[in-house]
Amino acid sequence: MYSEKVMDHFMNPRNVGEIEDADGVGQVGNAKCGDIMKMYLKIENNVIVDVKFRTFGCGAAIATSSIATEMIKGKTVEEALKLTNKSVVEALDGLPPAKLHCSILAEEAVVAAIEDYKRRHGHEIEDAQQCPGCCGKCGSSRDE
Amino acid sequence: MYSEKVMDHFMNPRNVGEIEDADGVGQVGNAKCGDIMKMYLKIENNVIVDVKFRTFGCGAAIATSSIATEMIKGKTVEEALKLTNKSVVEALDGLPPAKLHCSILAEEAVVAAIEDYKRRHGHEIEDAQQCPGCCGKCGSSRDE
Amino acid sequence: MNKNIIYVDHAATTYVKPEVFEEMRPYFTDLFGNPSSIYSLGRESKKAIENARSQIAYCLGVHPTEIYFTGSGTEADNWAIKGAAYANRKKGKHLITSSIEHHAVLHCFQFLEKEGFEVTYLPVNEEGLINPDDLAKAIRPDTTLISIMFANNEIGTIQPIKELAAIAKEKGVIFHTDAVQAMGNIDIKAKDLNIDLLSMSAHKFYGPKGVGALYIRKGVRIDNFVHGGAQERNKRAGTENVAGVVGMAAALKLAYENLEEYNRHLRKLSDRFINSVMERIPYVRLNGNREKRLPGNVNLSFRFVEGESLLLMLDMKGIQASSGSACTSGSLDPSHVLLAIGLSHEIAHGSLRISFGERNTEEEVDYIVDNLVEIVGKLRQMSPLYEDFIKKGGQ
Amino acid sequence: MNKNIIYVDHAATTYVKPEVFEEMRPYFTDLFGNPSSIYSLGRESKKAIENARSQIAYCLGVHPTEIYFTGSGTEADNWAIKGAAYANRKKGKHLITSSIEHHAVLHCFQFLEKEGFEVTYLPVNEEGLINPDDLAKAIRPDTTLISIMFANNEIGTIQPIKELAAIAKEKGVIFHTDAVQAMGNIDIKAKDLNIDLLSMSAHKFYGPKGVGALYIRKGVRIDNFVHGGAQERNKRAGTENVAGVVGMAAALKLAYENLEEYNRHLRKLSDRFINSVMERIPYVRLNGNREKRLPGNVNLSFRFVEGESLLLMLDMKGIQASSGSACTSGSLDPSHVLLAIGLSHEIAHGSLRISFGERNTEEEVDYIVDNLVEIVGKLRQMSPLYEDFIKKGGQ
Ligand SMILES: Cc1ncc(COP(=O)(O)O)c(C=O)c1O
Ligand SMILES: Cc1ncc(COP(=O)(O)O)c(C=O)c1O
Repeated sequence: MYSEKVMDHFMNPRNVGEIEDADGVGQVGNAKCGDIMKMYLKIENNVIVDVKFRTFGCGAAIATSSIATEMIKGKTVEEALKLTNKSVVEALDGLPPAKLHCSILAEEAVVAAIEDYKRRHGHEIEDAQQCPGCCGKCGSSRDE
Repeated sequence: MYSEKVMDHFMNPRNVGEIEDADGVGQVGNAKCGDIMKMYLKIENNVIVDVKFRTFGCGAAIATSSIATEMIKGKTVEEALKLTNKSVVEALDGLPPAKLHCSILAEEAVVAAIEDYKRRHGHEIEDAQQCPGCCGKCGSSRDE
Repeated sequence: MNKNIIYVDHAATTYVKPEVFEEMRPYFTDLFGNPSSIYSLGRESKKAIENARSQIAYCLGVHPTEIYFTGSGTEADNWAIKGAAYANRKKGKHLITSSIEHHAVLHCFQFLEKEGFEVTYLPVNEEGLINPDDLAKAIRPDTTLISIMFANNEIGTIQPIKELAAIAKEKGVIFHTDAVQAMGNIDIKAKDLNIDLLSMSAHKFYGPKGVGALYIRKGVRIDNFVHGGAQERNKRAGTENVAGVVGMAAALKLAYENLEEYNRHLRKLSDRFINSVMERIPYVRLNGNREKRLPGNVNLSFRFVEGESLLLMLDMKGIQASSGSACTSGSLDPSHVLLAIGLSHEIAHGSLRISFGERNTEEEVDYIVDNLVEIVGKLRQMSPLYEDFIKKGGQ
Repeated sequence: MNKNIIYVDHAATTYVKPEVFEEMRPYFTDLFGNPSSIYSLGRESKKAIENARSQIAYCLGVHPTEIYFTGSGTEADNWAIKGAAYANRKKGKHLITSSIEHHAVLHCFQFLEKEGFEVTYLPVNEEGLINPDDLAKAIRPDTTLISIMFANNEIGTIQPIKELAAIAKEKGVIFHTDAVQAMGNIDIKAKDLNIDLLSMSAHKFYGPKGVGALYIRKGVRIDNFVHGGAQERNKRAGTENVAGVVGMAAALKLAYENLEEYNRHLRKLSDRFINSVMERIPYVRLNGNREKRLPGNVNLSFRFVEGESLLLMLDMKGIQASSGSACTSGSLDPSHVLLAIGLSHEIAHGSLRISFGERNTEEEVDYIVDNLVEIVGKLRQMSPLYEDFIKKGGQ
């Protein structure tokens, strides 16, 4: 079901935890949908010098969080904002169709954390897309 | 499907053929239904001294014809008329439900041949039940 | 040979080929996971099913996502016909089929008639062939589905499916074909033939019983038939018969690999059989078309003889054949197919279907013919119809 | 043990027991006749099927002519529900079921709602039990069918079927029970319990996948579901899955013979497991009723943890379990059963179902618990919900 890359990031997630004096914190998703990602950023001179996450969710959710943190660490804020769900999926060697929403969530978590950072630092923020709750589109039923 | 008795009478039918100078000949059933029984009787002093049959039909039809001829040979006409489909079935150690109509046909063939004998010899005949053609009740469809 | 069994009823069902069985075997006791389960054992079952799907799709020349597994050929037929009829009932309630379909198709249409649909049953000619013009004429603006079998199970006649499907396509009507008898005998490429829906059943091509498949061309509107779990991409519920599906794919793969050789083998046997019977037994008729027929199928009508007794006597000689269709036990209605091609009831009752398979030999053919000569002779001697015929001077 | 697989998902599916497989085996390659054929090979298949039917009927305490084979438990459910609803639609169009049925049942009712039927979904209490009074109150003059599962597949809760069926009988309403999970675990005597229709599926009691059965009490009005050939006394068309049916009967016979011992074994494992988890892991909830449950079923909710990641980590340790129901792949909707017993979405997402089987051991139980302790700990450390909980002082 999952690629080796996904399983590696799931079993050995990078950057788990929190940053006590974070410059930006973002949380997306909700427990109803079964996915919550929380991302902590430490930003110095517009560069993301540290990033941690906590995720409640499936294997793909944990793996996408983990790889997203790796992908934005050391990047400028602008570069981090360019992270797309597509690049997250590619970096993981693919995700099952039903799990693609997780990569979107990862992208959104990064955006949310950066927005928080900007808000705290007086920047203006554009409207961001966020998962508005369970639309039911991303998966279907459970059976055996 | 069929008892050993049925198979024996089917594979080695007794009294097959015709009697050239028969005293009574009866034919029942029709080709549409897939069963025709024709019975020839030689009757002397009210006793059935010889009987032959020809049958177009399934294994049960041939076996019931065969055993019916055995059961009435040597009997008086009155005794032969008492032959019931039930006794035919019993003598064959049973028939599958879908094949029970064959035993009725055998009973009817005997009756028809005796009626023919009576008619030729000026007896009066009562109304006899005869298979009026394919009622569709006796079997169902073919599938694989 | 004599006391051994000579099986010549491959149209009724086939054995599972040993190599097919070997592929199925691990999925009973060892690789038994539920394909819906996410752990390794489940994923292995899932992979087995998806491989099977790809294999079958490849044979049919379609995309794997267009193949759906079912519990039988009959279920595939039910799904295709009822599913398409209901899904498109707003568009119209007129359906078209033929008069020589298998009961798995015919009884669905009869059911739909009771539910308010209107059905046209196309006639066939004396060889069992449908005239494409008849189809074209039968199509109305409210026609939503046409279902015509690829090859007939009793008389083996192969329909001009390409032409028929082309007519359906032109008129924008969904075209289903019951290919249960054709699969494994004919190289069917469903996409090229413009077929929208196609049913198959594994046990007709040396796979296991109780597993079938429906090809649903992408974009065809069809309702679900078996509701429940999300299996088969939410279209056919029920825990998958993993071993069965694996067996079906393995069997079909083998069939496609050996199609030409298999056809040659069967054709040789049938030709030998037909020629020999025709030469040695009078008052026999070959039903169906001599050329456009399944290579292993021979359907003969022996006048003055009834089919079941013929079968039983053959059985006593170890020869296992069929009279038109497998279940004649208890049947007094002669085959609707034989009546549709114009046989009288009497003659239809005397029909015999021999369907050869890969293991049959020419010696077996000769053995069958020898016995047929004897048995038909014996039954005719016993037949009041033959008596009449001879007394009337044999016309 | 460590790197071996520990299979604890017997509610999803079971392996075929080797002795069951041995009984099935001849029917693939050797005794392959079509049961509808009249020659010896066909009659042997027929006999095998009828023996299987008698065996199953004997277990259920019913007459063999009341057992009909299907291609799955799902098909049996579809047939029972749609068949009874349609056959009695002149009498009324109101149906009753529960809110915790398997999708094989629920989706049939949802389909029927679209077709103009009205359905009452009975609630359950926090242990998943239906209140018989609720059923009595829900019955109306136009109610024609009640369908209540015998035992739940997720939380294992066993319903008071005897009471429920008695109410149905008193009101003259047909009573169906989906006994797919119960068969092989509970000694069900359908006649004594006044059950009219009962579904089962072989692969839940160590039989093969792709074969099920429906018990139809004599006299119950029910339409056909799969139309076609005259198999199953004209009620369920399609060439019979002979090997599958033989396997189902063999498996059920074994199950009934060992019912008590099997129950004792499973109960011992579940008790050990539940007690040990409760002792060692905080914030855990046992779902379902502690006593009225399938003996091998354990359903736990671990707060702050999501089910799929839990399963995957267990899988990496060789432990194959389920989260509520087998197919969580791609599912974002938490189980409707867990929601129906009042769990919040969040907690429902963190559920784990362990279902023990005959080969599981106490050592395995201990191994699973050890790993659960570790994995739940790890996932909680990763969970923002747990972070919140701790920051808020752990209330
Ligand atoms: C033409 C045709 N269609 C459908 C079927 C039904 O297939 P099954 O009995 O495997 O369901 C058969 C054979 O049984 C058949 O020959
Ligand atoms: C309670 C219940 N009903 C019905 C089914 C459906 O059975 P199958 O998938 O074998 O068709 C299952 C399991 O899958 C079940 O657990």
